[in-house]
Amino acid sequence: MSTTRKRVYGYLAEFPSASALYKAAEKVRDAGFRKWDCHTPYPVHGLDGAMGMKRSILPWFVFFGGMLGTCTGFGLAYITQVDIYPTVVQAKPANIFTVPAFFPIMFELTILFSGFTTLFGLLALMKLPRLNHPLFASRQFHRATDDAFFVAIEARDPKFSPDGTRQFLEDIGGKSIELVEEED
Amino acid sequence: MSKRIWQHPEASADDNTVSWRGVGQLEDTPAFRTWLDREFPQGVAEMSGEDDLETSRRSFLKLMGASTALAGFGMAACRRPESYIVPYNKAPEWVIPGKATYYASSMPRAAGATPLVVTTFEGRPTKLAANTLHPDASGTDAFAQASVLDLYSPSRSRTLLKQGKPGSRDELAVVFAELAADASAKVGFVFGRDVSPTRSRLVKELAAKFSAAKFYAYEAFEGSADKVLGNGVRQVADFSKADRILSLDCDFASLDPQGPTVPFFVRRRPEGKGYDKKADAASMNRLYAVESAFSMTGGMADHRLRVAPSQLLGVAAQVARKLGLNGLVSNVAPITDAKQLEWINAMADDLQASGGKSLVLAGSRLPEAVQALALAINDKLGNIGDDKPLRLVRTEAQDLGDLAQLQADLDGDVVETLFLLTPANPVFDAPADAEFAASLAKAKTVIHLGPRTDATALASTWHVPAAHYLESWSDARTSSGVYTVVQPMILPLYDACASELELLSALLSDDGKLLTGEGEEGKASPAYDAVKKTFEAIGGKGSEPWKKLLRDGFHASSTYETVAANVPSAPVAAVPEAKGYDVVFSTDASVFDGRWIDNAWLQEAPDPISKMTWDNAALIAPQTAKDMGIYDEIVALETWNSSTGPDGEGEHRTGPMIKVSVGGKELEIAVMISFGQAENTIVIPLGYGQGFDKEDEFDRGAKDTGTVGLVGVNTGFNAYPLRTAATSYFATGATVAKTGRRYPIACVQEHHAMYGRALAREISTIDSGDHKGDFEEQLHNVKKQGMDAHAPKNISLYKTEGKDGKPHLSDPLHQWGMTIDLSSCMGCNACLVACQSENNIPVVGKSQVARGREMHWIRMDRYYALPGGNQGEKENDKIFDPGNPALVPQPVACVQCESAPCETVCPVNATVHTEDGLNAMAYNRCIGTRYCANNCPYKARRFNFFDYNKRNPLVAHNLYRGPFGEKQVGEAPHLQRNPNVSVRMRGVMEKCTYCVQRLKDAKIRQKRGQKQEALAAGKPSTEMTVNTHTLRIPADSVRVACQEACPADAIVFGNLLDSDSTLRKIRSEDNQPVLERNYDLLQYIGTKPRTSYLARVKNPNEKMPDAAFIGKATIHMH
Amino acid sequence: MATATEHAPSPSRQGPKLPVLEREKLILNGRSYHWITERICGVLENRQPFLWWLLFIPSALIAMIGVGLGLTYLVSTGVGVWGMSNRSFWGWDITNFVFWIGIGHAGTLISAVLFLTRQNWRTSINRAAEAMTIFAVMCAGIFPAFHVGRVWMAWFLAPIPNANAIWQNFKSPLLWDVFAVSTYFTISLIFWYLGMVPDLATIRDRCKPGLRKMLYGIFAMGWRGGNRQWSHYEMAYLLLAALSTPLVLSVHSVVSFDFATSIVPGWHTTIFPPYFVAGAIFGGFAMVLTIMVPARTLYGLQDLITMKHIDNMAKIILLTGTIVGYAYLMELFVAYYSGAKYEMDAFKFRITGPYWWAYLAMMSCNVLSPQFFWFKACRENLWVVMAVAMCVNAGMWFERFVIIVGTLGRMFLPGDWKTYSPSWVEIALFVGTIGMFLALFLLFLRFLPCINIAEVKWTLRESDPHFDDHHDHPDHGAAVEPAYQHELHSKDAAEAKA
Amino acid sequence: MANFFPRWTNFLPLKIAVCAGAVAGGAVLAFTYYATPKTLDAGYQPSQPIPFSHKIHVDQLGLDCRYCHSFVDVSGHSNVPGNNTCWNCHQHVAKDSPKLQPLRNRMDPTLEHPDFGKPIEWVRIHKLADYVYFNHSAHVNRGISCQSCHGQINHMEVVYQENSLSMGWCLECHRAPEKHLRPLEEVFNLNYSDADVAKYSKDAGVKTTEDLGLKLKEHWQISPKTSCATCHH
Repeated sequence: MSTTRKRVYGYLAEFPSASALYKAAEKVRDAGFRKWDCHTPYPVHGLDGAMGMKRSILPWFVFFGGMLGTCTGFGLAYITQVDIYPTVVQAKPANIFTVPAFFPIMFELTILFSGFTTLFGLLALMKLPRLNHPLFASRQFHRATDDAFFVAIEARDPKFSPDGTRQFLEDIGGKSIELVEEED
Repeated sequence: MSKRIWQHPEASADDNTVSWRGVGQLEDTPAFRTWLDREFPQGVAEMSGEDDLETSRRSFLKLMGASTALAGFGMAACRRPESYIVPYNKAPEWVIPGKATYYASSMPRAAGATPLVVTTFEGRPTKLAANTLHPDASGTDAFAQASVLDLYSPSRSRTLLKQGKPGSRDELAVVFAELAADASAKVGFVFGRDVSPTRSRLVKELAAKFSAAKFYAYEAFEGSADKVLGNGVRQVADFSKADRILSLDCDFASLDPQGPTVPFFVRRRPEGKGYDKKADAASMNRLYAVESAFSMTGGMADHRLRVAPSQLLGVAAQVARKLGLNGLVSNVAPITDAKQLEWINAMADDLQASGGKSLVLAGSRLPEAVQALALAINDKLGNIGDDKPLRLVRTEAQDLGDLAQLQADLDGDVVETLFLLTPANPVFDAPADAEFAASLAKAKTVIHLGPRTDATALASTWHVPAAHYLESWSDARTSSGVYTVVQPMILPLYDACASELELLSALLSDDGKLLTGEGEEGKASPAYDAVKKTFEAIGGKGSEPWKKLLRDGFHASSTYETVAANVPSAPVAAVPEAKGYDVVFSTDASVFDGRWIDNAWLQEAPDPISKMTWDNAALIAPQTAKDMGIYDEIVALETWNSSTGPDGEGEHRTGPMIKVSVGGKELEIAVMISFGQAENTIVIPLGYGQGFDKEDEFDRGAKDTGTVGLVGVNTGFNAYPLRTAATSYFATGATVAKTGRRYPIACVQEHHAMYGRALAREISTIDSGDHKGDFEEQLHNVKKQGMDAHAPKNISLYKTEGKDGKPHLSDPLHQWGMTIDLSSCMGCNACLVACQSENNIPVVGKSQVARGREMHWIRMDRYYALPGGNQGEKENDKIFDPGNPALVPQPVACVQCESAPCETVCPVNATVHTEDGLNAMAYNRCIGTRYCANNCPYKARRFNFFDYNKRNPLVAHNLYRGPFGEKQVGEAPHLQRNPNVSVRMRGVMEKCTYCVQRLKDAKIRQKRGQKQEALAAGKPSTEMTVNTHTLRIPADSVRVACQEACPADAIVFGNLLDSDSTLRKIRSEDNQPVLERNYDLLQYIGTKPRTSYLARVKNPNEKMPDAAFIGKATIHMH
Repeated sequence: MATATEHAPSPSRQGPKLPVLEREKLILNGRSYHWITERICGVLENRQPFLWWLLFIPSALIAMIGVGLGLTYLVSTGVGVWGMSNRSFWGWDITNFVFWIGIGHAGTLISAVLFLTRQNWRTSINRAAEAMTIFAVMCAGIFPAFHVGRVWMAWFLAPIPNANAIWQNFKSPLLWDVFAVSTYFTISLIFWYLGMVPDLATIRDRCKPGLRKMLYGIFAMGWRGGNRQWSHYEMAYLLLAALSTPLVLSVHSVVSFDFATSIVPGWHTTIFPPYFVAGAIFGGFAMVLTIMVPARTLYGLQDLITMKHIDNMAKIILLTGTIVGYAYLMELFVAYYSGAKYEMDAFKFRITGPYWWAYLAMMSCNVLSPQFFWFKACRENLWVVMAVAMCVNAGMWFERFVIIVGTLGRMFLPGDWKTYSPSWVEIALFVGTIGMFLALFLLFLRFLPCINIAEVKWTLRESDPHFDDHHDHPDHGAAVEPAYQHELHSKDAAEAKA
Repeated sequence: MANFFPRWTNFLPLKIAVCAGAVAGGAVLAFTYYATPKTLDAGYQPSQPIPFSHKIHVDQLGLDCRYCHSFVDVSGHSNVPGNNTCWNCHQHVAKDSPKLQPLRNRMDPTLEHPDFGKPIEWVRIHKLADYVYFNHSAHVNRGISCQSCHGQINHMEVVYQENSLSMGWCLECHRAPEKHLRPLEEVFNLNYSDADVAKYSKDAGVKTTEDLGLKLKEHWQISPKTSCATCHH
């Protein structure tokens, strides 16, 4: 740890179990913090409510992505098969009645486009990839992916105060409270 | 995937014309070889000697490399390699680059010439078709179709040989000069059995010039006609006049022609030639066949009796006896088998009842006694005469000695210099006991003229490569004697080639100078002068008749003169009682007597009966094979579970080998089961086994003899050593021993029965009391045979139309369709080979055929059928002869389904429908998923598993060497290719498209004609009247390749929209059956095929004991 | 959530106390979060056992020879080096394709369908099953791609605007296949990768700085395990599962359309899509067992992949095997009932014709062998489980062989009947893909977490944020004993009595 | 414990994505433009062994196309004239032109040149793939002019390929032939324009060549096919 002054990221506090974290999260939420997060090795169910988070908007992205896929599939098939160059195969019509034959591809493209929107929508919502993060500089944060439960309250939060927040975390049962600073 | 560049007419000849093909052009005859050098640098031209072969290919590659490299440096080549257009230096008259030119010619053959129309592109003959104007036109057979390939055959003889080594022309010139100067030379000439008026005229001149000259004729399969009928007399059948025909082992429909065949087949149709009459059983002829193994003719028979060949005389004698000719047959033992007797007597009654309108034909290779009886029977029945079914004619080929006389003369030094001009190969195919080779060695000089370096060529002092009939001037007569010209389409491809007439002319000239191909300074060949001189005597002087002859190909008012029959009266000789097995030395449908051994198309064309390719085998009836101990069980025609036969299937198929001993000679040969063959008879086709190399694992003969090319090497077994002069057609008293070895067999059809599926349908003209009704009712129910009796109607939810509401098959002018009349189709291979030559179909070789990869677009299915089903059910015990099934052929090519299952499954739109109803195949779009072919219910699609066109499939294992394999360039018949059809590369699917190139060409021609007509009328083009009639091709004017080749006229092709077309008598405008006999193959799957079939009608005689079992191949299926 | 159902009946509810059996634990021996991390990461952090090398080196060699050389020879020489003919245009190529693509179905199915139906036992096996899917689809893709006659023209299959102004035929089941299989591969890959991100972060966090850390770090994308990430992540996972479920059903349906939409007797049946999907699940689970049972022993994962997992999979195999058996019989009935000669014969010839042995192998492997799983003793005996799984693997291959080869050799016209047999090139290629599959799977075990670390932790009882509340309100009526063991005990007791 | 990845890596993935997208997009655009027959084939203008000028012969001297390409309305292939066609005039005209030396070498026996009697190898300009069967006579006899495919040859000093001759380009006309249809009398008139229309139609509504084409299409029942077998067999 260097002694030069650095920008403070926030406090990181460990909690002994998922239940403790859950209860702590409820308290942080009730205390009115906005810029904070719980870091857990697995998704703790119900934590969204405890943190006061809204349901993810990802499904809307995917819905429109999927619709785009359906339209692409239909457009691709219809335009090429009926409009541009209709070919006569097995006496099947080359007009709107031939559309049932396009369903498989419309379906597959729906799924494909949905899949891509899920992937890229998720990355956008999670703001990943982000390889460098102040939390990674913490001595204990690596346990967040193993067996530790953390609450991190950011300094950017208007309610944040260097002492008050530390005290608050201690009060709700946080252990190993650490001031996380940004590097460089 | 490409036409080759040099096929483009732009890149064609340089100086002037390519060939002479008419009198008008003779003046301009070019320096052909210069042209050839330029035109085909990789091709035949440079390869005048075997040594050159390798170097020329290498230098070709070098040249190609150089030009590519140069192109790479040029600025222009930044964008693409330069290619060149090389126009003629002096454009020849008549040649229009890119357009086919057609010439009438003919193919000389022993049974009478085949009149032909030859298609040429810029001087290359590519395709043969029957000359339909000719009075004796009767389609073409597979041999005629395949003969064009011989012109370009890589194994064609191309150098002069002296004692088997390359000889010099000058040395030969000395021989000729000496001979020509020596009027007392002891010279002998051996011709074939074909008749050439010019040759006959020259023979007379030769006889006059050379006082000691002797003349002979020899063919391996010559009959005893001269002995029975008289010197130079032949018989010609007119089948249109014959109501009842008895064939005594005479394959007159195919391998043993007795006259034009089409009239016979036309009378197999109850509706008449144009299908325009009401079906009438009385208009049909009735064919009785007595034979030992199935022939094409026997397959057509209404009643067929299978007897061993040694019994044939007994059958003939019984007929004679029944007709009161007892005196003739006093020596022949009567038939004792009551069933056979009943059969023969009933037949004899029928023949007698149609006296004067019946015909008895004995196979021309049968012994004299049978032939004599047949002649006597015909005479007794009043069948002989000018307006009778049988005509005896005198040919010009008279006073020719036979092989025995030749040998006597050779042995007695009567002949010292021998000209072997026969197309046969006497050293190989003369009777074994004659020991012809020994006699030949006694001659001082033997000059052999032939297209191959066969055994005879190598045994002769001199071998002169023969010019192909498409390269030489000659003339010939058809079976009835119509004078027919043989004109060259192209100069001989090789310097050394000479024609028969050129040799004879050289001898007749004072200095004996041998002029071949063309004379000096573009003068015509001496053969041209000789033919013209002969014709002047027949057709009159002046240029008009001559021009007409060249245009039409024949001189109509010239036929043979009729002679009276010289009916034998002495009792015919009896045959000794037969012991052991009879061995028939049969004529082969692929190699004939062995002369076509190097023709890849014929070798790969399956035998019409056995369906075997590339080989011969001993054919044996199932029961006899079991009796011999070759099989533990009787080999069944059909097994209930479609299991593989005891010999395996596909690439694993092998035949057990046996040792056949007859007359002290032995032959080890593979066995194949042959249904419908007489018991105790072994049929061995002749002509195979001419040469072997290190790839042969069966020690079938001497290796690397050089007597056979790459195509014919290692094919089959040579049965000639078993054959003696006395047993030239069949031998008796053979014994058989198993050897335990097995021989791989490549067969295109492994299952021989229809397995309860009414595919190739048959009906009978009589009511045989089996609840199937009379002729009319059976006709009516043709469409309801088999599953079609109870399959529901096909209903489609789809409307077959496009976005604009226009129907898919929108062409209002042409909608193509085809029908194949199974009543006429006998199952020969003419269509198959014709298709191969028209559509650039590659040959794939034996191992690929065995794997099931043959490329023929037409698959000739041949089914055997027993009335009670084929699984030896109880009813079969009741039938007349359970060992004698009916044979029904069924050619299957792409049927151009209107609702084609192949199309919808192609992911890349490579096969789609055209507006005129064709199932088009875009080779260049195909990526080769092969899904279309799986989904084709007719299995009519063929896949290029290898680069058959680029890699030589005939070199062993070559295809599997991929890029390291030997290439085809320079060694394959590229010049035969049809430039209007893409040559397919590996990995693409191909199939029949109704010769779409011809259809397209015809349409374009029609439109051009319409324009010229309108403009000639002097009207502005904007006021031209254009209607359906001006744009539509005249009815039946465009003919597809299989159709024009068919010797049975069984294929009708035409425009469904044209009410004048023959097709419309059979099929309606909307592709529905009109004729009662018409049915769709696999109708229940709803493919709506454009090719449909006409059921076969059998016309049995109610009084015959087997009448109730005739025409029942499919009628009991449901 | 295994523990959720063990909650006591609500206090308001009165009545007789019913014995509530605790579900069997998915993770045995009360392992901690850290133990799980250690155990799973240990697989890839420790030295590989000797057996790994013993398997990997031959597999990789076989793959290189069979696939590498086999394809080189094929493309340079032509499809003719295989055994097909102008009768049977497909043979081992499409058989192998359908075989591999079928196997490729279990992974996504386990991940998606079991996820949606909240089958938590999936967590121990889904990662490996998904990896298997990816590798199986890769093996499968080789066959349709290279079976075409002109591979270099295969780009014709892609709808790319071109100067020829010609397009694909969207009515062709093969084109549907192209779209379905490539979509399936893409989605499976996304699903697999997204599921791995938290675990990659775990490994990243355990790595010392270096290349390894960099690579895992890049692929973990900076995952921090914050709930604001988890929230979206869980939604994305749910969405992908929801998308994959119909996808996985559609892919094998589309593959079955290759046959079902044709007119070939024996192919042209409406039963094919469900029958193929059931077969795919069947074959896929068998392959999961084939691979996981040895891997479990090799890496000592018995506490994570318990006998319950194996028992569940065996039951699914029994169920789907029975469905498949039903489909086989129904096919026969439909053919008989159709009254169509060609249909009836197609099945008659399959059973009794030249390929009767394939039909027999198919029936005994696919229908008879799973019947062992009716017996608990068989389900618990790993040797029996492995034997049945191997049988099913072979049986599913034979099923495709029967459908393709057994049909094409005997279609409509007896004149074209000819049997097919494979060439050594086809055999080598198939063996090569097996090698490739194994090699890839071994590499996967070597470099990636073979069990979903985060999700396995989540199945622990204490992962529930209300775990402690639960202790606050103990359920007095519940016998805290695994149901499975309870059953065993009562059986023992009964036996003891007797 | 410090961050393993430096801070700048946070934007790296985005930057890479943007760059890769730009490169891929650029490659697609470049390929679309350059790798199509429109760019690759059209404009091909090789130099010929004899710099024959269509402009002089057709535009100034008024030779009909068919004087040299004599079989264009008879055969599928439009022939390139043989040397004797050139020689007909050029043994009398422009006798000394050095440009014509290759021709004289080939045709004048008195020169005793080694090339005597050999053809001239013209560089091929318009080349279709081998599996395309284009038929000249089918087009010129139904009112499609040389110009429709070959451009204003009569103005070309050195001939170049005017059109891409790609399948898509062929299809354009096969779907809407009226743009190119003209009276048969005008097929070899390379200067045909709207002004000529009045000669053929008294209908005041028909003003442009396309109007006339539409009428002709109907009147002559012209319905070009677009199915594969039209050109590929």
